[in-house]
Amino acid sequence: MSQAFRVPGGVALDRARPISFTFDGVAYAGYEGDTLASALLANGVRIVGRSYKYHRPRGIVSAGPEEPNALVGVARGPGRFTPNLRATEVELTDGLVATSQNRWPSLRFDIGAISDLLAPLFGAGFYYKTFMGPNWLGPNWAWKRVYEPVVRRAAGLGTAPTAPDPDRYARYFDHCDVLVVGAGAAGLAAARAAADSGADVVLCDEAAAPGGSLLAETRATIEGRPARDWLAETLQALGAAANVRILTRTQAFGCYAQNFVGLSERLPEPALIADPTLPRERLWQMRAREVVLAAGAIERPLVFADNDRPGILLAESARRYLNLYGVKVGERVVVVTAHDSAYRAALDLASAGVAVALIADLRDEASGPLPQAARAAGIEVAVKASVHAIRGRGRIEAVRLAAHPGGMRTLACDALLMSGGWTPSVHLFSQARGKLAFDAGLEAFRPGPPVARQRSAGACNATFGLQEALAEGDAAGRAAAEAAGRSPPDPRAIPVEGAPPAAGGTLGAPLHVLGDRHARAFVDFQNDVCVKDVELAIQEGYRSIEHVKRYTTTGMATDQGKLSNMNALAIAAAVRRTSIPEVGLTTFRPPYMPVTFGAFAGPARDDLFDPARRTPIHAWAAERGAAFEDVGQWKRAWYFPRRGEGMRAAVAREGRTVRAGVGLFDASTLGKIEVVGRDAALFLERMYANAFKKLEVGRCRYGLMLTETGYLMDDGVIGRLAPDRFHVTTTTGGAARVLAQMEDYLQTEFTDLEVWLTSTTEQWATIAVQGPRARDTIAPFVEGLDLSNAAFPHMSVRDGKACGVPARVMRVSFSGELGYEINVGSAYGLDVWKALFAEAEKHGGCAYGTETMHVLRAEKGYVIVGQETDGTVTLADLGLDWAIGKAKADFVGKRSLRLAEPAREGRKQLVGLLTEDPTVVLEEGAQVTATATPPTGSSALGHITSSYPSATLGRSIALALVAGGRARVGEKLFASTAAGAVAAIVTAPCFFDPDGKRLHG
Amino acid sequence: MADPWLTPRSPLDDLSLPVGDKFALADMPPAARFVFRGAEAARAACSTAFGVALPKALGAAGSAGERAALWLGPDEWLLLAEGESAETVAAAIEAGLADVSHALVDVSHRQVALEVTGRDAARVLSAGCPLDLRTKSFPVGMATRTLFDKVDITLWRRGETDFRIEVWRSFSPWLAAALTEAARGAPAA
Amino acid sequence: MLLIPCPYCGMERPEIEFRHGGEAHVVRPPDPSAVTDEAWTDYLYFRSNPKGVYAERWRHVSGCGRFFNVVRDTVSDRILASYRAGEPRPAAPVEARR
Amino acid sequence: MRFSFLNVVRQALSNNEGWPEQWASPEPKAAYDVVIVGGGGHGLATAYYLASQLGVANVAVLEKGWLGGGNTGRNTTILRSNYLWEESAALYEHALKLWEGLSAELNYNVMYSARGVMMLAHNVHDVQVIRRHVHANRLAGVDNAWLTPDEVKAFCPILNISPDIRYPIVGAALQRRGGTARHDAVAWGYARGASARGVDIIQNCEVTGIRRDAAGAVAGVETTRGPIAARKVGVVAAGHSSVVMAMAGVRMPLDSYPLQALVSEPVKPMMPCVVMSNTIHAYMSQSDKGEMVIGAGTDAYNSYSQTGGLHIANHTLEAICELFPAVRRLRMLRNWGGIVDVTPDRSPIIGLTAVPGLYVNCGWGTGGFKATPGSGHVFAHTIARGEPHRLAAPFALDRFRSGRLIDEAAAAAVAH
Ligand SMILES: Cc1cc2nc3c(=O)[nH]c(=O)nc-3n(C[C@H](O)[C@H](O)[C@H](O)COP(=O)(O)OP(=O)(O)OC[C@H]3O[C@@H](n4cnc5c(N)ncnc54)[C@H](O)[C@@H]3O)c2cc1C
Ligand SMILES: NC(=O)c1ccc[n+]([C@@H]2O[C@H](COP(=O)([O-])OP(=O)(O)OC[C@H]3O[C@@H](n4cnc5c(N)ncnc54)[C@H](O)[C@@H]3O)[C@@H](O)[C@H]2O)c1
Ligand SMILES: Cc1cc2nc3c(=O)[nH]c(=O)nc-3n(C[C@H](O)[C@H](O)[C@H](O)COP(=O)(O)O)c2cc1C
Ligand SMILES: [Zn+2]
Repeated sequence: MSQAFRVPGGVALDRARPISFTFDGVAYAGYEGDTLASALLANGVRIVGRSYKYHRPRGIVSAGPEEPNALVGVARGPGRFTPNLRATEVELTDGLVATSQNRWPSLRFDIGAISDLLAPLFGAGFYYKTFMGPNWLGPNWAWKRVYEPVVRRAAGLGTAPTAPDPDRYARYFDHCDVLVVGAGAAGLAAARAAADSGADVVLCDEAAAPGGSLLAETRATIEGRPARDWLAETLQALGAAANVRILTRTQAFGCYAQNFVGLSERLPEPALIADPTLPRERLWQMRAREVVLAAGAIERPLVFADNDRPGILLAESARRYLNLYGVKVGERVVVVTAHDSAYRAALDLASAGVAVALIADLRDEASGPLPQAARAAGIEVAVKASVHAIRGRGRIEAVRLAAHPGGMRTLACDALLMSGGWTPSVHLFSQARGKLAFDAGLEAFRPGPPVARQRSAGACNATFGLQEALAEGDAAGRAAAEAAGRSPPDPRAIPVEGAPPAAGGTLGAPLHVLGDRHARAFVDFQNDVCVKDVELAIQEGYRSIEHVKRYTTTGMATDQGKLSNMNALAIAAAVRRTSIPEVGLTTFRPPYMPVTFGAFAGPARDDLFDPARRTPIHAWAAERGAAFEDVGQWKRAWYFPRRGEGMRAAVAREGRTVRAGVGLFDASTLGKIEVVGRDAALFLERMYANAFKKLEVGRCRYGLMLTETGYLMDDGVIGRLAPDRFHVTTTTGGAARVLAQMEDYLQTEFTDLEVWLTSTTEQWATIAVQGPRARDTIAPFVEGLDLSNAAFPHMSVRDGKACGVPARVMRVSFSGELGYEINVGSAYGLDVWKALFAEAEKHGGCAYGTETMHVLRAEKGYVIVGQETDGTVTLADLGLDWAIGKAKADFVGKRSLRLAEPAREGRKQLVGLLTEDPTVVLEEGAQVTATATPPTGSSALGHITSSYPSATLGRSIALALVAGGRARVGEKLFASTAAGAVAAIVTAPCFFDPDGKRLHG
Repeated sequence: MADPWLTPRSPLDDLSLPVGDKFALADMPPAARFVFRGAEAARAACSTAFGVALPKALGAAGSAGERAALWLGPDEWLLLAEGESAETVAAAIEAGLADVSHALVDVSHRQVALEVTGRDAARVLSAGCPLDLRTKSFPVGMATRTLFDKVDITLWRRGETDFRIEVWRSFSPWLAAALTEAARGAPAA
Repeated sequence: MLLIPCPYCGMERPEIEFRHGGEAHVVRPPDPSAVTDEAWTDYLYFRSNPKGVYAERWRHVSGCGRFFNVVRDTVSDRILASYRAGEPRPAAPVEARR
Repeated sequence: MRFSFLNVVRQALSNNEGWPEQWASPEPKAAYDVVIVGGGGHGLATAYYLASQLGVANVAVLEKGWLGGGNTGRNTTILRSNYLWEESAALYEHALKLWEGLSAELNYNVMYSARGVMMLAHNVHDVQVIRRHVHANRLAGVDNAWLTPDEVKAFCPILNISPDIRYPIVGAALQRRGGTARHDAVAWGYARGASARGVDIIQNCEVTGIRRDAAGAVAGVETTRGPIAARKVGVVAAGHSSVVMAMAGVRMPLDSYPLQALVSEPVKPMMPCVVMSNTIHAYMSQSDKGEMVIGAGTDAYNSYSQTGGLHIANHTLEAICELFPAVRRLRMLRNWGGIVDVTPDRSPIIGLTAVPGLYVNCGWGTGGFKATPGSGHVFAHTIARGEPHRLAAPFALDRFRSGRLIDEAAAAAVAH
C-alpha cells in the first residue's frame, strides 16, 4: 500500500531502509526510524483501536508515551507477544506484526460498539447499582454465574500472553553525581553544564532519540546554529565526554527515598534479533547525589463533544509527525487551540503543503508573535472559538464550530489539531515528595521547593520559553554539580533566536459542554470518561477528586491520566464551584509509564530465582538417586530409594537398617555457631533455658532456646570445647534466626558479657553415624580419640582427626541409637563421607534421609521444632521442662512463663497416639477430638503433629498435642479426617526404648 | 593417616567460569581463613602474631604477601592466608595472644573465594551489590561485607578491575551463575 | 530504599544491608522476676509507634554486623540522627545530611 | 433511590440527572451517642450495623480525609476465612457469611466474587502447615480443601507446576468461597447504607484529641472541625491506631508499616482465581477490570508515608514471574502503599479499653479487608452493649497482658 500521507522530510527517518509490517493482517510499508504510529498515519490508517467501555473507534491522538488510544498487541515469535503497547512508542522493525485490541470480530466492525448506543446506561459507577438480583437464586448467585463472567470478558484491553516469556532481563544498581531526566533542551543544557564541572553525569530519555521538543524544531537557532544542529553537536560533545553516559529508550519511572531513581531501559528490537542473549530490558536502580528533572511538558487535549473521533489529535504531535517522520496527519486540517504553540504546528503543516482551513482560537485574542506569523502566512485565524460538533465516525469529516469573525460554521477537514496548553511533567518531583504549587497565571501545578536533592528545569518547571528553558537547565546542571562537590564553570549564555514566546492554555470543559448530559465530551479517552460522568459522580456525592477518580475511573487507565487529569480536575472544580487547588491532585505514583514485570524481576528466574544451598555431600546423594526436599534454601536428601522402591519402602528399609546396624545421615545443614569468650557459659545460660555454667569441657547438653515470650524457638546440642568455647548447633531452618537473636541480646542487652559469636554452619560437613554399629563404622578413621563408652560417653564432644583431617566428633543421637556426629572441614566432607559409607556398608549399613530421621526420632518421642511446635508451645507442653535450669534467676523467656496463659492448666501437651488398627497411619494435621462425630464448629482437643508407619515397631505411630494430654494416657480419642474419624489411644510420646539403653550402647 | 585422596574440594570445582578481558571469574585456591574478634589490645597483638596489621576501620585491608586482614566490623576481622594450613596459622596466632582475650575461629572451609576481573568487573558486581563501586567511593584496597542480591559477600577490591569475593560455600555456585548472567546483560562499556 | 548512616562503618549504606530491629530504648527489665506482669508485657509488646520522630534500632547485618540506633521521621522517612547502641538518644536530633 | 436495573434504565432515559447523593455530608453536630473515628470500611460498617441492627443511629463517622482513602481503598481485596485458630476462623467466617449477602443487604453491588483462594505449598513443611489448616477448618465448618498439583493447574492454568523449578508447587489449599470484592464499593456501600439510616458521615474531619471527663471516662473528641461530644468513641483508624489511642493516653501493641501493592495494565481474563504463596511471598488475582492485582510485602520499618522501596516490588515480581511465567511481559501500571498496623500475634484487637467509653478496633495488619463486615458487626455490638461480642471477646486488648495471644503468624498462616 502506498504511503499516501508521506511527505518529504522527517529527521528521524532513514529513507534508504524501507520496512514492511502488518497491522491486523494487512501489510504496510514504512521506514526505519518510524514508529508504528507514524507509519500507520503515513499509510492513511486512522482507526487503530477501540475504547474500553463503549468500543468507540479511536485514532492516534499523540506522538509520545502519553498516547491513550493507539494501544496494540505486538508479536515477535513464540512467547514474544506483548499487549497494550502504545503505537507511538513501538519502533518499526521489519516484519513487525501488530494487532488491534478490544474488538470483535474486527476493528472496523466491532459488536461491542453496541454499548456506545446504550451509553446512558453505562454512566459512571453503573455497575455498583445493578447486576445484583434476583436473590431467590441464592445471594450473589446471579453476579457470580451470569454478570461477573460477562463483565470480566468485556473488560481488559489486550489479550494476555500465555506462553512463558523467553526473553532475558537485567538489573543493575548504579550511582552517579548528577542524574538528568529528560534530554530535551533543558536536560541537555543541564547535562552539559554538569559534565563541564567534572561530575559523573547520567542523562536519560525515554525516547529512542534524545532531543525532546528540539527534534521537531524547525525555526529556532541556538548559539547561532539551527536547533537541530545544536542538538547534534551537543549530543556529540556529551557522547565524547568520559564522565557522561547517555541512556536512550530509558525512562525514569520512579523516584524513591534519597534520590533512588528507577530507570527502565528498553533495548531496540533489531539488537535483540541480532543477539537473542541480550536482555530485552534493563532496570537501573540509580542512586544519584543530585537529580535534575527536565521531563518537559505534555500537551493537553480540548474537551468538546466527540473529541475522540479519529483524526483529532494534539497539535504539537501533528508537528512531530511532520518534522520527525515526514507524515502529514491530513490534507486539510482545522486547528483549535487555546495556546500559541499550536500556531507553530499550523505554520509547519502549511509550509509542507497541508491546507490549514482555519485556526480557531478559544481565547478572546490571538495577537502574539506566533498568531501574527500565522496570519502573515495567509492562514485564517479566528478567536472566541468553540467547537460544537464533529461529523464523521470512523474519521473526522468536518467540524462545526463558532468563532469570531465568522460565527458558526462547518468546516470540512480530515484532521483536527487541538491544543489546550501544556501540563508540566511533575510526576517524579511529586513522587520524591515535593509539594506542588498551583500557578493561577499559568493554570498549572508547578514544583514547589524540592524535598530531595533535586532541581526542576524547563517545561516540567513551567518554564516554557526555549531560551529560558536552556538557561534554567544550564543553571540547574551547574548547581547540581556544585552540590555534588564539583566546581562548575561560569554560567553560560545560551542565546536563542526564532523562538517567539508562546503562551495561553485552558483547563477543563467549556460552559456549553458542562451540564450537557447529551454531549459525549471525553476527558479520559482510554477509560471512556466523559464530562457528564464527572458531573454525575459529584452529583452523587463523590466530591473529593480521589472519589471522582475511583468512581469514574478517570486517570486510572494505562496512561494514568497524562492527558486527562488536569481537565478532570478543572471540571470537578467547576462543578463544585470551587478552585482547582481546593480540589487538589490525585497522587503521582510510580511507574511514570508502565514497566515490564520482567524488568523488575531481572535475572531472577529458574535457578537464579533463589540460591539452592547444597551440602558438600549433595553430589553423592544425587548420584545415588536420592530424592531431595527443600528446607529453607537448603536441598536435603529426603530418602534414598533403591530400584523399584517408593518412599515408604525406602524409609522402612532405612529405618530398620539404622536400628539393626548403622546408617549415615548428612546433617551438614544444621546451624552451627561457635561461642567464644570469657563469659560464653554465662551467655548461654541467659540465652537458653538450660544451665550451662557447670557443663564440663568435653560434654554436650541439649539446649532449648525460647522466645522472650516464653515459647520454644529452637533446639540443638551444645558442646563445651574449652572453658571459654562452645560449639552450638541449631535446627536447619533456625540457624539464622538463632544467631540473630543471640547477637541482639549480646549487643544490646547483655553488654556486660565478653563473648563473640561466629557462624560455622558451613565450616563443617556433619555426618551423623547412627546405629549399634556406629562405633565400628567410625573407629577405623578416627585418630586421637578413645571411643570407648567410658572415655567418650553419650553427650560428649572431642576434637580429633578423621581420615587424617581435623574433626570435631560429637557423641549424640537423634535416633535413639548409639550415634556420632563427625564434623570435618566442608572441603573434605565428601571424601570422609565416602570412606565412612564404604565402611558402613561392610556392616550392612546404608545412607538415610530426612524422612527416616523424622521417623526414628518420632519413635523416640523427640520433637522437631516447627513440626511439634508452631511458636505457641512451651517446654512444659512438650514435657521438656525438666531441661530448665531451675536455679537460674533469668534467661530469655523465663519471665513470660509466669503470665496467665503459659502457666494455664489444661494447655495442649505432647502425647503419643496409637491407632486401634495398627496399619492405619493418621493424617498429620488432623484434629483430635473426644468423640467420633464432633458437631461442626466444636473445638478440637488438639492435632496430630507427626505421624508415620514405623518399621521398627511394625505399626503406625503418631505424636499429637492434646489438651490436658498427659492426664489422658490410656484414653481413646479420635483423629478426624475427611474420610471419617479414626480411633486412637493416648500414650506417652516415646514408643521405643523408653529407658534409652541403646543410646549408651 | 591422611589418605592421598583427601584433597579439598570446592563447590566451584566443576563449574566452567567465564574468561575474557571484559569479565572473568576464577575460583581462588584454598586458604586458611579466620574470623578474629577482640578489642584494641587483641587487634594489636594479632597484628604482630599474624604479621599483617589488622586495619582499624572500614575500608582498609591490610595485606602482606599471601596474608591479609580485612576489617569486617569494629571488633571483627577476616584473616586470610592463602596456601597455608589453618592449624599452623592458628597455633601461631594463639601463641601470640595467650594473655589477651579474643576469639579466633577457623572458617577456612566456610567460605570460598571468587576472583572477579575485567573491564566490566564493577558493572557486573553492581547487578547485585548496592554499593557505589566507583573507585572514588570504593577505592582499591577497600574491603567490606555487603550483599550480592540475596547473598552476603565480603568484597575486596584489589585493583581497579580486580575484586575478590569471599562467600559461604553453598552460595558460591549460585553467585557464580548470577555474576555470569549479569555479565551477559551488561551494556557495552 | 533508604540510605542509612552506620555509625560504626562511618558511611551511609543502602537499606537492604540492614535489618530493622524495632523501637529503640525499650529496656529489658534488669531483673525480670521483680517486675509486674504489666511492666513485663509493656516491655514485650507495647510500643510508641509515633507518627513523627522515632528512635529505632537497625542492625548492619550485611556490613559491620552492629546494632545501632537511628532517629527518623516516620512521615518523611528522613533520618535525623544515627548513633551507637548504648549511647543516649540525642536530645535534639540535628538534621542529618539530606 | 434503590439501586436496580430498572432504575438504571429509568435514570438513563433522563440522562442520569435524578440520582441523589449516595450519602449526606452534614455539618458535624455538637454531640452524638457514638463517634466512630475513621471512615474506612470497618468504621463505616460499624456505624451501619449500629444504626441498622442495634438502634443506635445518633452516630457520626469522622474521617480525616476521604471515605475509604485508607487501607480500604488500597488493598488487594483478598477474602477468605480459612484461618488456623478457632477464634480467628470463627471471626473471619462470620465475615465471609456476611460478604455473601452483602450486595443485597446494602443494595450496592460490592462485587463479592467467590472465585476461590488457593494457597500454595512448596515443600514438606508447607504441606504439613496447610493440611493442618484444612483439617482444622473442616472441624470448624469452614470450607478448605487440599488440591494436588494437577488439580492446582486445572484450577489456575497459568501456574507453573513443573517439578523442576526452584520452588515447585506440591499442592495447595483451596477455599472456594474465598475470593475478592470491589474495595471502594465496600466503603461506599456502607456509607450509603449508614447515611440512609441516620448516621452522619463527616469527611475532612481529623480527630486531634480525645476528651475525658473528671472520672477519666470518654467525653468526646477534638477535631479539625471543632469539638464533638460523645460518651462512646470507637477508634477504627487502621494505620493510625497508635496515634489516635495515644490521644487518650493508651499505648498499643502495634507497629505501623508500609505495605505495598501493584497492578498491571488491564488484560482480558487470564486468571480465574486468587493465588497466594506464603513461602515465596506472592499474591495475585485479576480484577474485574482486567488488571492483575498483586500484593507486595511490608517495608522493614515503621512509617506513615504510604510509600516504600523499589526493592519490595522487585522481590514481589520475581516471585510472581516465577510462579506465573506468562505474566513476565505484562507491565506494572501503578504501585502504591498503605499503612498497616501490625500486632505481635498478627491478630486484630477488638473491644474495650481501660478508658471507659473508649473502644478500639485495629491491628488488622495486612489482612483486614476480608473481615470488614464481620468486624463492623461485632464491633457495633461491642459498642452498643458495652461488652465484647462473643466472637470479639478473644481479641481483646488485654490478651497482651495475659499472654493469651492468637498467634496466626507463628502458625505460618498467610496474611492478606
Ligand atoms: C497494600 C495492602 C494490601 C492489602 N491486602 C489485603 C487483602 O488482600 N485482604 C485483606 O483482607 N486485607 C488486606 N489488607 C489490609 C486491609 O486493607 C485493612 O486491614 C483494612 O482495609 C482495614 O480497614 P479499616 O477500615 O480498619 O482501615 P482504613 O480503611 O485504613 O480506615 C481507617 C481510616 O481512619 C482514618 N483516620 C486515621 N486517623 C484518623 C483521625 N485522627 N481522625 C479521623 N480519621 C482518621 C484514615 O484516614 C482511614 O480512612 C491490605 C492492606 C494493604 C495496605
Ligand atoms: N508552552 C510552550 O510553548 C512549550 C510547551 C512545552 C515545551 N516547549 C518547549 O519545550 C522546550 C523545553 O524543553 P524541555 O527540555 O523542558 O522539554 P522537552 O519536551 O524538550 O524535553 C523533555 C524530554 O524529557 C523526556 N522525558 C520526559 N519524562 C521522562 C521520564 N520520566 N524519563 C525519561 N525521559 C523523560 C522526554 O522524552 C523529552 O525528550 C522548549 O523548547 C520549549 O520551547 C514549549
Ligand atoms: C484492587 C485495586 C485495583 C486497582 N486498579 C487500578 C487501576 O486499574 N488503575 C489505577 O490507576 N489504579 C488502580 N488502583 C490503585 C489506585 O489508583 C490507588 O493507587 C490506590 O487506591 C492507592 O491510592 P493512592 O495511590 O492515591 O495513594 C487499584 C487499587 C486497588 C486496591
Ligand atoms: Zn556498619
